[in-house]
Amino acid sequence: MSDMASAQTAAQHAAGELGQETVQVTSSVPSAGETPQQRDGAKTIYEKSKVGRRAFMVPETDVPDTPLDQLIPSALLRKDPAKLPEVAEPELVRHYTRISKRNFDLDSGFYPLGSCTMKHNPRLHERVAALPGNSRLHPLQSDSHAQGALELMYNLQHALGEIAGLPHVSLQPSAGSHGELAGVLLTKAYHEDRGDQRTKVLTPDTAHGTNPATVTMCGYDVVKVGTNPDGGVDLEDLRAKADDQVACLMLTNPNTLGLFDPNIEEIAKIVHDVGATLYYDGANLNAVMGKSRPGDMGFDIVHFNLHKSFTQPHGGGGPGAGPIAVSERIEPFITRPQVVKAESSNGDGPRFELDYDRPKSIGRLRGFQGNYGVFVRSYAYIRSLGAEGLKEASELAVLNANYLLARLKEAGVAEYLPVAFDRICMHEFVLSGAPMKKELGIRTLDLAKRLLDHGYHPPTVYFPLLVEEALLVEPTETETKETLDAFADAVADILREAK
Amino acid sequence: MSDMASAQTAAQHAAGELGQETVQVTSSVPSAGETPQQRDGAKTIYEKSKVGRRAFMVPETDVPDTPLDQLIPSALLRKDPAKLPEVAEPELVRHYTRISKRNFDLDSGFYPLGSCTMKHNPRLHERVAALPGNSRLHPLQSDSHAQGALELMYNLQHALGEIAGLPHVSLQPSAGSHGELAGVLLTKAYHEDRGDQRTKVLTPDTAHGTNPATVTMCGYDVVKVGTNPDGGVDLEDLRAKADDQVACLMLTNPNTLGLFDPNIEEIAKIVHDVGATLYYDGANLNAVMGKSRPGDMGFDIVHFNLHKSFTQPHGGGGPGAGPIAVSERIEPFITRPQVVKAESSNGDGPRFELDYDRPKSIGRLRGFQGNYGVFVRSYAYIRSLGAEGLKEASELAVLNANYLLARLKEAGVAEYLPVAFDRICMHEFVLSGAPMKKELGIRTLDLAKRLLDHGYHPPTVYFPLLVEEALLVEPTETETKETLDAFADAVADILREAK
Amino acid sequence: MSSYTAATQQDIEEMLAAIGVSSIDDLFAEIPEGVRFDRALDLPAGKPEQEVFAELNALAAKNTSADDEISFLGAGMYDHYVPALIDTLLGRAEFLTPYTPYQPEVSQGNLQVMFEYQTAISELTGLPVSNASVYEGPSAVGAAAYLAKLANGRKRHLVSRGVHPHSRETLETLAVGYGTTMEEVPLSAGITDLAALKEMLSDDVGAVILQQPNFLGSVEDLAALAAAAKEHGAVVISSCDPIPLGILEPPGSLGVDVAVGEGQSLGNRLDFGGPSFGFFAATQEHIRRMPGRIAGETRDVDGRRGWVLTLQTREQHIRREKATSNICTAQALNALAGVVYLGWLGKQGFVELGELLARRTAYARETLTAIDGVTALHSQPVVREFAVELDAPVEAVIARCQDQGVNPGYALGRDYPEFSNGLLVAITERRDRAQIDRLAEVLASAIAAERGAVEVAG
Amino acid sequence: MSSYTAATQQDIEEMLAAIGVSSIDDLFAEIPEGVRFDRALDLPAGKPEQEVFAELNALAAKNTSADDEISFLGAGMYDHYVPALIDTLLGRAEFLTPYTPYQPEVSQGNLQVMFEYQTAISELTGLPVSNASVYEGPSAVGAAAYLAKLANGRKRHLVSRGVHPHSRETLETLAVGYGTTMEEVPLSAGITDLAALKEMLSDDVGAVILQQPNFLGSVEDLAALAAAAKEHGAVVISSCDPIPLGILEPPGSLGVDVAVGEGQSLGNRLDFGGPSFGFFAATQEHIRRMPGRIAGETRDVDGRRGWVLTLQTREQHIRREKATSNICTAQALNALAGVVYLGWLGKQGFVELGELLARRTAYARETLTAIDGVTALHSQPVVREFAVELDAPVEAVIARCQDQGVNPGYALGRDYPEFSNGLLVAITERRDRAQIDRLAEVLASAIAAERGAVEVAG
Ligand SMILES: Cc1ncc(COP(=O)(O)O)c(C=O)c1O
Ligand SMILES: Cc1ncc(COP(=O)(O)O)c(C=O)c1O
Repeated sequence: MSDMASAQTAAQHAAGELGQETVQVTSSVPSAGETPQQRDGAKTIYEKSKVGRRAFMVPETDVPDTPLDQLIPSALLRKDPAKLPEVAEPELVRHYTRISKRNFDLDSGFYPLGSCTMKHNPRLHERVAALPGNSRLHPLQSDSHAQGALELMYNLQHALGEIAGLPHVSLQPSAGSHGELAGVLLTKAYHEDRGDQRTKVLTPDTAHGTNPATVTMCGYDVVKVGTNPDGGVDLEDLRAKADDQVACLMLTNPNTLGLFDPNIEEIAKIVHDVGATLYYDGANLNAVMGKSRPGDMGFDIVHFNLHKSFTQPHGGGGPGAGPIAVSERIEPFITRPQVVKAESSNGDGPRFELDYDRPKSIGRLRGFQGNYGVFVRSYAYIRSLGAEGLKEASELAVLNANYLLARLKEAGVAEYLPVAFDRICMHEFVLSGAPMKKELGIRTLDLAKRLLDHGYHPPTVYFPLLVEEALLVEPTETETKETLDAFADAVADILREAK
Repeated sequence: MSDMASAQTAAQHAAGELGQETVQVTSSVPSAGETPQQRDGAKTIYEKSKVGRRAFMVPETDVPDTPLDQLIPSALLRKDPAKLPEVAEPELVRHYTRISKRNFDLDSGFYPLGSCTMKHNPRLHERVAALPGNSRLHPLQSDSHAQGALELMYNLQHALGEIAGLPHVSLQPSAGSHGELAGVLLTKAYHEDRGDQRTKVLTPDTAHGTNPATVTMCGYDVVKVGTNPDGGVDLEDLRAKADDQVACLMLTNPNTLGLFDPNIEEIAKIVHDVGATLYYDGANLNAVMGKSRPGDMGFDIVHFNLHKSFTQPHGGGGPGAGPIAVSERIEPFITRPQVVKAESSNGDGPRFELDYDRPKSIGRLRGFQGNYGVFVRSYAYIRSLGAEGLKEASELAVLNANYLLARLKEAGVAEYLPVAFDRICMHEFVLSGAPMKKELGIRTLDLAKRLLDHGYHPPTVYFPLLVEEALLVEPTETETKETLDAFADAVADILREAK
Repeated sequence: MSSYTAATQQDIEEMLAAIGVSSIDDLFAEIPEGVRFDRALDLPAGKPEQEVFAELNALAAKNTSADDEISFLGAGMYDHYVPALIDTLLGRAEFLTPYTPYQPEVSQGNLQVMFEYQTAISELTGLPVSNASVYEGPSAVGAAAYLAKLANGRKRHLVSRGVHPHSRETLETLAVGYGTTMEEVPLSAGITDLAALKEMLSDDVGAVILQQPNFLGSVEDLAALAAAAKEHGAVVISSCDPIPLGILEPPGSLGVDVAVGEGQSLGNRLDFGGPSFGFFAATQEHIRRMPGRIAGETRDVDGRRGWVLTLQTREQHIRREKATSNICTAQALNALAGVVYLGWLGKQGFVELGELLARRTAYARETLTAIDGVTALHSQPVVREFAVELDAPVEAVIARCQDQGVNPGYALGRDYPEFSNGLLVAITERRDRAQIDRLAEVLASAIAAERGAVEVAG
Repeated sequence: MSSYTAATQQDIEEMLAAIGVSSIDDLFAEIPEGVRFDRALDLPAGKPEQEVFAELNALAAKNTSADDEISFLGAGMYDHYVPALIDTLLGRAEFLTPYTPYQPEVSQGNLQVMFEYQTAISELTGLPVSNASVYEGPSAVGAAAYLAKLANGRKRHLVSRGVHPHSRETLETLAVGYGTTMEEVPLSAGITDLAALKEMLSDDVGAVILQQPNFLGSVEDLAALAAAAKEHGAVVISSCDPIPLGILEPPGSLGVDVAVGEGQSLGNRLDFGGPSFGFFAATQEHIRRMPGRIAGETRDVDGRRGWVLTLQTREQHIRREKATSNICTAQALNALAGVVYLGWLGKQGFVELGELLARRTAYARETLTAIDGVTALHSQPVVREFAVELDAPVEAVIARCQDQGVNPGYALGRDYPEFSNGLLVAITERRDRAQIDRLAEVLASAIAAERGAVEVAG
């Protein structure tokens, strides 16, 4: 999600001087086994090196011990070895174990980071992903020796297509933004195939930053569409801007304000009427699984963030996966290879294959078949929950968000942190810290820091840009009512203490 | 190792009132993601329960759904369900993750707990132990379907026998004390087999508490042997007490003072001359692997603590394993079953078997074949290090201990914390806090607490009992010189601050 | 070769200089020449991690694990599904690597785990006091017998023939140390013979030792057995399989004084028999005779709740030789798996699991005894395991089944010559109806083939 | 069915009351009827953990993994040994579960990891600036081309035919968006044809894109190629296999401006192709055009060292459409594996590993080309992978070898019709001499059999 404003420019060691600015690290979380003095150091693994130490032992040279320059011309050989660390295994383990304790993690506390869907990461998923048949499978293994993997991918394609309400799925993109890239390139291919050269892509002013960035990378101009007083797309503005130069409208629904746009059918009509495609940024899909489908809303292309709604752990910034689902008219252009199912002639049951023979395909966006390890986890999740469970997850995500919102509307909070759009929200909602800033002199960022002291990861701050001093709160369905209550109490306490 | 004196009697919830005393928890380590207020609660998982919550989903009843009382007489059926927690998986994970952070662990900091050999736990060992061929192997699988496991056990028996210098090994005992139990029962069987009824077992006054406890459980009387001014066995006292009623002398060498007893050959002679056995408590084996062997010193029975010298992680109090190695004369009585190697007649190579046919055996001390998962780890360790590596481990353990001792003899420390016996130590050494207590008013326990604040696990305190205000320090070979230096500096700092 | 050490040549030289010696050998000078080990250990050379992995991987591959066949083996350890979160939690360095919690300030996590574990065991067994774990099942039975000895000093201990053979053998071994004698109470129709027990009982009996369900899978009438024992003041000890305690009346409600058992089936792997844990629970009157450690609740100086080891002066400190047991390192990590597993099952799930197993066991018993050549060994109520007798050599039948990828169970004849072709079949939630049907199919044809073979040979 | 949720019926009712609605459906009332989804999703019902595990275990068992055969497959991903400590560290919730480090106070661990990772990549590539990871190899090549486009605006990009086919295809796909065109520089004798490159170069060429070693395993003369490109002011981009950088001169020292590559071989699993990570390093002049995140060192208010994300306003904030890339979620956890792996190898080990692979590769090449029916496809220096041509249909030969438990490598003909029976053979430290000899044996007999089969058929 959006970066916090305090992440200021600072020097990158290896990058030389970029100008070193002091960042405000106003609170810090102590970790077990470390004193303040020790933390102070924040020594890197390089600084813990000592010449001659090592962990790795190289296997014996069981082939002729030919001098290297007889194998490779000396000019190509490295002169100065890379200055990698020199440490023994115990130090290596200790170093990374210790610094790990300087992170806040989802298994230890509430993490209501809006737009990020920090839901529980079931550990079954790690177990199945680690099975040697998955984790030790080479990506170029022949189809006939990778039937289990291909079947899993095929089944996942089907499941995602059903959830999106769009029949054709490519699992290839590596994250949400990569899915966006695929989607806008597909749009381009679609128009060009029809001999239609378009120049613009529309994005609402509430959009996530990756949307306009993607548009630019695809050679289109970004045109912003406004938001109406209810937090939805400003239909007038949309109508005004939707012309035959518009290739696509990129939207998320519910949008980044956590609101479902009730005009979605009208929006789709406006966009389709000018021959443009409608793109669904799936970051907020966790609100509507089994409740409403982007395909049914009129979207042509959808991306999923498997690291959001489908429990791939975020890993401190990845890996993720950003599969896309598309409508019939987009299908010819979809990335390749695709996993297809062939009924075998000999009655052996179905056979799964990688299909490269897709002449109109936009091609590849990366190597191999995508982030398969992520597919395994998400597939395990879908198999665990099933149709009912997915729907229930969305229902409870929305229930949790509305409950937390109700709690935060209570006296003592709402005066300083009013909800930006006072409607039933979906899986998340936006508060505005503007009154708090004005009346208590506290910025949203200060509140965020204080929440850290209370043991909570703060919500997303300063996004969406539309709302002043925004605080975007997404509790997810896997939190208990008790946790939500405690969080609401903490916010109230902080405001009380500030008065 | 020995319990800290401050671990006072307190009430056990389930046990009802035992008298609640306030224990001095003078410092505490904060953990990431938790505020002091939250920690305050220290709620149990039971207190986080809510009726109707659950993690486990029971598989479908795919057989006739017969009412239970038609299968089992109602009188035998449970009336009130056990009050187990009712929580969903996310809370369960979070609860235990959070409380885990209230532990000090070896991967995060120096842990010089004397007599416990807190050396690095290589993670390779966890990987090989978890292989399904090991972790999913049923203990009653037939020998022919468990050849890998039996071969591993056979090889481990051989390796341990070689390290001990005693040819016959049983892996069965579950920890050091269990090995002691086996050893003293073997002694008893040995004497009784010769028609010899003996009544006493000798233990030095420096012995670990498990030694006398074991003796009692085996129906012998404990007779204490004194320590001479050099920290070794008082030979005069030993001679005086060694008579034909003595079944055994239990000894560790190096002893719990970290000193190698140079009179070991004489001790062995005295003991053997009265027909008694000599038992080796292997808790301190980490000092002498490949340097000196208990069998060569004259010991009849040795136990190993695989969770000390052989890297089985301590797990917060187990699991461990306490294999024993014995001499020829003890062998007929060894626990059963034993793993034996049979050359197969059909030229298929050796076959490994569980041999139950041992008529003089003392029998079993537990179910199945022992803590096999621990054997896998220790075997991996032995295969990683080999003969040379094991020797090097002991050498560097002794080097690290002597270096740390040298650093602690420096001005400002030795006046208050003198070494109890000023000799070259082995893998550990004992300081006495008596002058510190007298001159600075600080007890050893206070020093221990202050070390916690500096990010170190304190050494063992108040053991061995012989030394006033004892501090038993065992750095192990896997710590760096820098860590030892920093620890010595921290001790000096603490004393300086106390002045 | 690796020793996971960091000392470089330079480090070593600096350290030797600080110590004031000139070589590492000088540090070992105290070892008399006669006992110095001069040659290299006769062990293979060390090798890199990847090669050790490859070697141990190859060894493991020689074993037929419960992943490689459909296994109905039980007889003390059971193939229950271990949820993945247990791996994750047990793998945390914070749980995996610490020593026994001697410093409460930095061990509150482990101490709280112990406390929660004890509470769970008390709930399961219906007994108010639990310790923080002992080694495993049979040695727990042995430890219970020692408690009885400490409690009443009587020397005759009676043990049911329905108790696990490993437990009975362990009792025999330890009795030599305790100075007690073990006498076996026979079985009748698959359960402990109450009449025979009464016959054997007298006021010199210190303990009566039972198992629930017994080794043949039968649910014992603990109440009746305990009542008989109590009449003579004997301590009643029962080993219990914890899983069926979801549906069976807890031993504490039936007159049992000490309930112990093997904890493997609570979230622990098979591991070829260990490590797992033993649990140990007793009535209030025995609290000061409990072996091992007990965590208790306390308040710190600021009045905040905390946890400590209690009753710890017993061992190793003041009255060392008067200790109630010698156990020191126990099975904390395995007990952690146990309490996490029970929390995962939860109050309802624990009951539901017991019910499922009882129904599947009934189905399996019915299905198997319908096979020509298979008869029930007894008709007592069963909950997760049952015994049948085969009309063919059991070991040969097992081998035939294993060739078909099915391990039908444990051959009873190894321990019970009176049931030479007895087979003990265990059911877990991983053995579904299809697998039970497959067992029936394979077993039927193995028996038929074996009978044919016998006829031919005959 | 599970949704990992905790809300009980009572919770739900209380929450609805607090919200002031009467049912959950009321919360979805904003969804217009026309787009409400009224039926159930056409997906199988959910099931308990043990059954999901069993299903996925069965699927995984249908794959032939690198545990199941001796595999010489490479071509972009390699079967290196991943040390166990990586599993442990990556499994820690503290690394596994956080989001991208937006709150520096509670993300110092991840930020420091990024910083250390960047340093390692700079060391490997000899380039001063590294980002904190991109998706993977080929898309990193694509991102580099975008950097070139931003840097000089030129539209002609030249890409060597020695670049991985997946990278070339990705470049083609993205060029449509960038508004650039891709032209292929041919190979000659297994390496990029310098003369042809010079021929194609002119001042409208924005980037020259190379790979080291190239897809056929040849070590390219990067210095010469880069010099030619530089004469025309083109940005020189090289994709690099990180492992041979232990022994090969780093691209930064040879005139390469942007070095990118696939990070899988640094401590990541094969995972059927992902997730792994892409690395991205460049010269100082390109720092403000780098895609993705960069962690930098800073001081906090008390003057203590700390770490933050730098250059972050580029995306998503101020100049959103001017962003240098759209990447957001990257591959932090995989990059962590990379830096831990490099720390594990260490300064010396990294060199030793490169040397071992070079020697084993030389041995393998010699051994294989001694087989009747196998010839070297080129004679360029190789370091971890090499190409041969078979005198028999390569796909059929591979199938025969796989039947013998050996996967001999990748069939080049799929991507290079000109080498229709080419085979690309990869070596790692896991493939020892005995395995190479076994490959030779199996390959020889497969070729012989295939020739026989062809003759018979012919
Ligand atoms: C609304 C929205 N769109 C797109 C993205 C980009 O997704 P990813 O980080 O998977 O590339 C995000 C991520 O936070 C988002 O919140
Ligand atoms: C000297 C000594 N002997 C025996 C033991 C008992 O070993 P275990 O804990 O493995 O039962 C210990 C344990 O600390 C010890 O230090």
